[in-house]
Amino acid sequence: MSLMWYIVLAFILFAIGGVTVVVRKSTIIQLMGVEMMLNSANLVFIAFSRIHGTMSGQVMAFFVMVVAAAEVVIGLALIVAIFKSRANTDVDDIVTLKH
Amino acid sequence: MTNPYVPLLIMAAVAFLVSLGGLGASAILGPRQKNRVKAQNYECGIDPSPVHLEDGRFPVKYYLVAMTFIVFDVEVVFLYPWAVSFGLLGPFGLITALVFIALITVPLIYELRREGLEWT
Amino acid sequence: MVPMWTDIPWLTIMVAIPALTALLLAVFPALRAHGRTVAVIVAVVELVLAIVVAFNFDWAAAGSFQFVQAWEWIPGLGISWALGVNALGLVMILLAAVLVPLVLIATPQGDARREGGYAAWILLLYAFIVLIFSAYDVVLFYIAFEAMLIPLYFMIAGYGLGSRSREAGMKLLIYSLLGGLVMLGGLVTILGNFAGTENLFRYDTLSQVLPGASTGIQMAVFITFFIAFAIKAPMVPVHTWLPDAAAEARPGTSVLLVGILDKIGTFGMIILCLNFVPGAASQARWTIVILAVVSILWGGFAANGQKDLLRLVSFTSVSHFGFMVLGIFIGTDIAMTGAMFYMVAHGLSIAGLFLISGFLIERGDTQEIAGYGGWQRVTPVLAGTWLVAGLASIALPGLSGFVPEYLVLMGTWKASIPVALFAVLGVVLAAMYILLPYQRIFTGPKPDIDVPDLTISQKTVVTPLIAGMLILGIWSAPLVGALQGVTEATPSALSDISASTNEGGN
Amino acid sequence: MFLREWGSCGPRRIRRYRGGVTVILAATGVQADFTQETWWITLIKALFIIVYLIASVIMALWVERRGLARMQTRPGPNVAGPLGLFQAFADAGKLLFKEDIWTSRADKFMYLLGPTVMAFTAFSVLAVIPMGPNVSLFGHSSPLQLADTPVAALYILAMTSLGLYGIVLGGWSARSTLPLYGAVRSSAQVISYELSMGLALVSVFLMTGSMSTSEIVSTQTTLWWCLPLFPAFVIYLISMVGEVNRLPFDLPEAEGELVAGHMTEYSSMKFGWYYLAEYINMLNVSAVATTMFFGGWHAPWPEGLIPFMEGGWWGILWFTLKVWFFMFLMIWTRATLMRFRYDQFMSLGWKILIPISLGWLVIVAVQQGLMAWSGISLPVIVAIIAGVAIVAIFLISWLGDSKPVTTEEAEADEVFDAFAGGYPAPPVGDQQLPPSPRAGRATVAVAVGTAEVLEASDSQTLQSKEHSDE
Amino acid sequence: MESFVAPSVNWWILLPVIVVFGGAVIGVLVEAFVPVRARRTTNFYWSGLVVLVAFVIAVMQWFEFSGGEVFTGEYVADTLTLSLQTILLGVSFMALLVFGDRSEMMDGAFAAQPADRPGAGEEALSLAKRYQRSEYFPLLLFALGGMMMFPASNSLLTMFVALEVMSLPLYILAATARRGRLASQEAGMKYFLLGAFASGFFLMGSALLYGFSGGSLQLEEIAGAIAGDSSMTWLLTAGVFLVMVGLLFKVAVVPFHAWAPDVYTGAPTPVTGFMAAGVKIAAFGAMLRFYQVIAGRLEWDLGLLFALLAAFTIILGTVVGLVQKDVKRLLAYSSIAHAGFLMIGVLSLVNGSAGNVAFYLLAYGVATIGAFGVITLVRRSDNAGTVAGEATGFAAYRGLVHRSPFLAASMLIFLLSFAGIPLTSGFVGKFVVFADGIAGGLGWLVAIALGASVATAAFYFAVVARIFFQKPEPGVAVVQSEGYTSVAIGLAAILTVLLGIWPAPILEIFNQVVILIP
Repeated sequence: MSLMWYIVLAFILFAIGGVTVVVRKSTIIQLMGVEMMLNSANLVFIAFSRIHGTMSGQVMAFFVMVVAAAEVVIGLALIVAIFKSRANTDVDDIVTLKH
Repeated sequence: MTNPYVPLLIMAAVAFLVSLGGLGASAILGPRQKNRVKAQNYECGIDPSPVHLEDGRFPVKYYLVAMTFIVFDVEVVFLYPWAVSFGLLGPFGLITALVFIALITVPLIYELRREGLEWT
Repeated sequence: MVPMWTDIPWLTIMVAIPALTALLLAVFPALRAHGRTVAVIVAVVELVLAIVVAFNFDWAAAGSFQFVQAWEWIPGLGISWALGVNALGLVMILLAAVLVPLVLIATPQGDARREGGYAAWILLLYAFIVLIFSAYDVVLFYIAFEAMLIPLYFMIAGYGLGSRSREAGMKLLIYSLLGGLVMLGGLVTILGNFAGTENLFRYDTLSQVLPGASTGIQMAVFITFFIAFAIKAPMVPVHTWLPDAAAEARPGTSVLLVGILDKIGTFGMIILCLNFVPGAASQARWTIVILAVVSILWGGFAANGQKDLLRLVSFTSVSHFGFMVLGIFIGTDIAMTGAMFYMVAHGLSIAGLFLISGFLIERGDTQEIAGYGGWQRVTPVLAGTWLVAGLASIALPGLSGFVPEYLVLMGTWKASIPVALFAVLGVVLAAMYILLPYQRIFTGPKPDIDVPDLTISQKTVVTPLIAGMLILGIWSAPLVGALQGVTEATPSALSDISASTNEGGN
Repeated sequence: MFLREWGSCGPRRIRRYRGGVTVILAATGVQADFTQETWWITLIKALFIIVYLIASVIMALWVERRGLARMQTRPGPNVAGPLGLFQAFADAGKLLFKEDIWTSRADKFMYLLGPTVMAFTAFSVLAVIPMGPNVSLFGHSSPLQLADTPVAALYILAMTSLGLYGIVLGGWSARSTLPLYGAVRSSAQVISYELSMGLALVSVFLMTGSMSTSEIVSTQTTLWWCLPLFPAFVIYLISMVGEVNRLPFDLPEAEGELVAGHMTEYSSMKFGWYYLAEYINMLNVSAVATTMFFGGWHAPWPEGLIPFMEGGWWGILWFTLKVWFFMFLMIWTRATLMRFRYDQFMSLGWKILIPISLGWLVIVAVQQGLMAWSGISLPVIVAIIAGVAIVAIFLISWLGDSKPVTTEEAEADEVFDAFAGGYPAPPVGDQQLPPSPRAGRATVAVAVGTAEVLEASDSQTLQSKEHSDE
Repeated sequence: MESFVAPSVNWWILLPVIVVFGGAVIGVLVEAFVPVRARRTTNFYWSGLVVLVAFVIAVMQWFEFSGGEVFTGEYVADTLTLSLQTILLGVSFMALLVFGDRSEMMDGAFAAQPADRPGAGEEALSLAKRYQRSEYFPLLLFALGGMMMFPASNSLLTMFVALEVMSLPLYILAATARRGRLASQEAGMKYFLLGAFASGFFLMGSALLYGFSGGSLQLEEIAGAIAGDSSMTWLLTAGVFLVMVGLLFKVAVVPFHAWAPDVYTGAPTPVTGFMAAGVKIAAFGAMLRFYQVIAGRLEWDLGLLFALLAAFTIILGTVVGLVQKDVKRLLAYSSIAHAGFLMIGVLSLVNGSAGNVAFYLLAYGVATIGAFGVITLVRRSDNAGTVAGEATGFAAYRGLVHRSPFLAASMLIFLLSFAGIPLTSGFVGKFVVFADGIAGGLGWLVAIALGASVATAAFYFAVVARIFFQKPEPGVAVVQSEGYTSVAIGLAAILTVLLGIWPAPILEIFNQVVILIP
């Protein structure tokens, strides 16, 4: 049954993404994990869309892409803001001047 | 061959092999004289400075462009299917698409007016 | 009786006046400076109203609810603003109407505005007291039951004498809220099972609906209600909040708390538990009776062990509440009537004990019994009145405590001789816990202090109380007669749960 | 200008589902006929594409160097072979035989992946470009096109975008400052111009109702889209130059600033692929331009001028000629224009190209919609749209002029400038001296004084503004 | 060739949402075109107007459609939708008042320029120039629009989009606090990551349900597929569970609550209030619909699991709340406990429980906005009288009654309502929801909830005791609001008491809230 393979693959991707979010410390990597989860869901949608022959799954996939994009935008904005603040609190400059 | 993607796969395989082959050929044909200085990063002959990304002083404008791009890229992605089935979707599709374009234009106007796209 | 008179919503007015006055005092700080005066006036008005109601009450039908007036409040949930009193409720209201002005007068003078605030809280509490004794709807009863914790908490935590008054207030609050929320569980059970019934929570509806419910529901309702009331009428083992609260609070607060509020527990047991789910009550009867006896003895022993005068007084109450609960659940009419009488009598005597102890502490500056000795010679009137109140509380014949205790014991004897024997032991303990402290505090060599005896206003407070004790001790027949009517109207704790289920099963 | 009926574009399958939304499945068919295709024909075509591209690049190198030299009145390469023709071969061979240096700090895998991806994507794009109609190939009827799909145009865009990874990976993996800057600049630039490029193409899709390249070419037998869609064509032309990082838009590898941008740390064939891929990408975008706007493999307009040369193998000739036309345009541009400043370049992309292409798209859509559903005649529509467009342009320019700077400059005046008179003067009355510029960046910004600056939160901006104001 | 049929759209029923979103878009244009000095004011009043207009329309629609007329499709306008939208608009209006208040210090809760590096020169400059960004008004409107769509969504697609439209602006808003910028940014980040994580679950669940239903995302059709004979029931169970996980995340049900305390603490206080109230209302609305239409049919498979989660939520919110020493954190844990209480109503599946949950949400939302409004006005100050950020430690609330009787009394009312003391709206909410729980056979859960209510009362009264019975300490100042926050607090207090004393009309209205279960 070929459908099962799509779903199994999607679940594996989903699990990898989920574990990434939980385990990794870097926010950018976590963001990538989230994207992976969303896209694994997309895979399921499209697989089912083919099987059932209805289009709403593909429509949903489109929406998910948009939302994923929006999430990336906001995530990046937050990461940049935090990165700026944190870099500022470091005393990098002093270290740099030492050597 | 009715599936149009099989030829594309063949093309991809060929292209990939050629690109790897070129690299392999030069590796085999070229001389090999290792040298510590030669393997250093290029910076006009002085000791290379640390990579800028690591001290967090990368111009934030690049991120802004990236974010704006994502928004507009998504817009374009939506416009493609609409454009292709323009005739089928009828006036409803046209009006919807125009509203969509208008809504995407609002952030562009906002960004322009607030000089988010100024690089000076 | 003029018909028009019964159309006036007397009870609602009696709830509204103190509540609104309290609100006014809260909103206008200027008025608060005269808060005590305002409160006394309101209390007197209330007393007059209570008397008017009492005169219009049909004492011949003492067990039925009168002055019933009901408006739909939250019809979707079957909750209505329904007020009505039977003889017991009316008597309790009268008791409150007597005690509240006395407490207000007895309140020591101090910062006028602060005392005004205290008076406002008392008025708010007063409103809830009237509401709870005249409620004709369980949810209304419950709302007053819970809401009165707010003024009470502020009165104890904000105006307490002790250094740990906030903790004591919190303890009271938590215990009472626990009880209240358990009761809420019962209410929710009722609503969950009978949603949609019109005026579901009215007493008349409930007394028809509930006996028809399944045994499980009846037991659930009974247990949840009983736990709430057991906490309120401090029964062992959930009594521990009372000594703390009483020791930390002002004596005036304690009077209202022990003299009236705790009676809500026993009141609820009679009006709610026995009326609505008598079958369940009969099943739980022996457990409760044993708990009651334990309370009697525990309270008695604990009172004997106290070093703090106010704690001692509060433990005597634990013992007395044991008698009341025993009377309610032992299952004989005599005992039940006795228990109701006990509620009134105890209200008077405990008010006397707390107030006079308060006067004493005002003078002696300590709550420790050991800090006193020979005060009889310094303040003879104080000592005498304290003794009278104490003797009334331990049921000396001729004083208010005697008749009810006798009735309860006799009723118990009829039902179960061993229980009665244990209960009698409580009487012996009572003699010890009143007479021993009297001896320690008031007898002995004259101490080297110079304090005045009771002031005029204090005498004004004490006189009616002593009078009440005497009157009830000597001329108890009318009250007994009236309460007997209530007893007859109340199902006894011997009702059969299965029978009632069968009756109302369809 | 619908030259064909909708129906002729191949079967469109439509499904309705219960939600009430109708969705069109795989909307358009493909014009080219691939039914007789076999795997070895495909393989031959693939190899042909590679050879074609490499040969073209070598040609392009020569043409560019000779052409530039002619334009700059100097000889150019003229030693190796006749007219220096072998110079390009020599250069290519030299790259192959040079030492393969691996920078010590580099992230080795990514370092290698960069040029590979670059070359791979560059080679792959041409797969969906039609070079001619069906011809007989070893007894099989086969189009002169490796493959086509209903969304072939998406494939092109996807592949060009993927090429960006080659640049970014190359710049990042070297762990060196200049390549990194080059890569970041390049990615910002490519994505910016990709937008206007994509938007320019949308109007073509709208007119043809298809994203299949062979279908798009087949709609251009009589009229090339570059004429009716002239604005889109111009936008595409500009964007394509930006997309391939050519002068005047070659900021990522601006020699004066970044040595060679992302390629700085590469040598030998790794550099070779970058270099080659750049030229292949030029060919690619030219091929796309040809396909989308220039009639693809069709003989030059007007149709029938040279009918005997239309169709069959002639397609490759016309196609190659048209591609070289665009190639020459790019070389010509390089000789003519100076390199843009980065901010000018980004402004051009975001403030001019994208709004214009959006506006143009709206105009095309409205015009098509009115044509199809309102029954108004074409001249009237064009007149109305032209009027609206003029008013809109006027409005936009008016809005653009009245920048809020004026109000906020007034605010800026409140800050006391000790050097206003050309020499230092002490503050008078309520005036307050701004803190010393040496105290930190904030003070620098005070000297600038406009609230607009606040919105540019990046510190470099503040500094540069300071210089420009002084 | 079949042609495309344009869907017919009932614009009137969409009007409140359209007004809000349109208002938000115009708000963005205001940001673009109005001169810097007038921007904030313009957007403030504009947002208020938008919310009011939408509110009026929603109320009008209520009277028009309360007869039970329902429009379905992707967007369903039934009594549940309309009542929750009305509540959301009302609550948001109060939240807006708190948003717009800068207090007498003229600073407000939002960063002058969130992009500034905290503590850097840029920020000092922004502050010195009294620069103030005001994008948070349109952001609020966008989030509000999403919230309004959330309970109205009749398909998983709309629900997902609404979920994101609601959440994305909140992620940004959470990161824009004027003070405690690092904590605020961290809050935004945390909220974002966990929120996105949760949407992943939601989405995977939707995908599985899509597969199960045979190719539909509409709730009714999925429910129809459950009724029918199906082989792949694991798709259904897993799908329902995952979708519920996504929703439970939003309302902070254990074990998906981890974000709530940090985010509540770090976010600007007006945002915390808006978030706590709005997200709960919207997400519980959506959960009601989803659970009653679909998940409720799996009661035997998953009902107990969710009930257990509710129990853990109640217990954790209560127990951990007991040891808090910070008001914002306390309210965060209290909100977790309230989520547990609300779950009872959702899980009970009794006729009319939806309306009761709606009432609870109204009570909770109003009191929450008010309580966080109070928090915005209690500030730290030094000996010189310089007022700084909010003082949220318990110690700061000592003797609040002496500083501001109004705030003290209002806070008392809100805390009493949270505790569920009679004569406040919180009591009525608990009463009706718990009764549903009993009727729905969740007696044990109600028992736990009642027990927990006592414990929560302990921590609310811990605050009350400090407010009323302790001496004020130096280092704290109560600032005057510009008026807006005071109005919001007063309104919230009045509503809380009014709904406690006379809830009959509102309950009557919410009685009509039913979900059509296919």
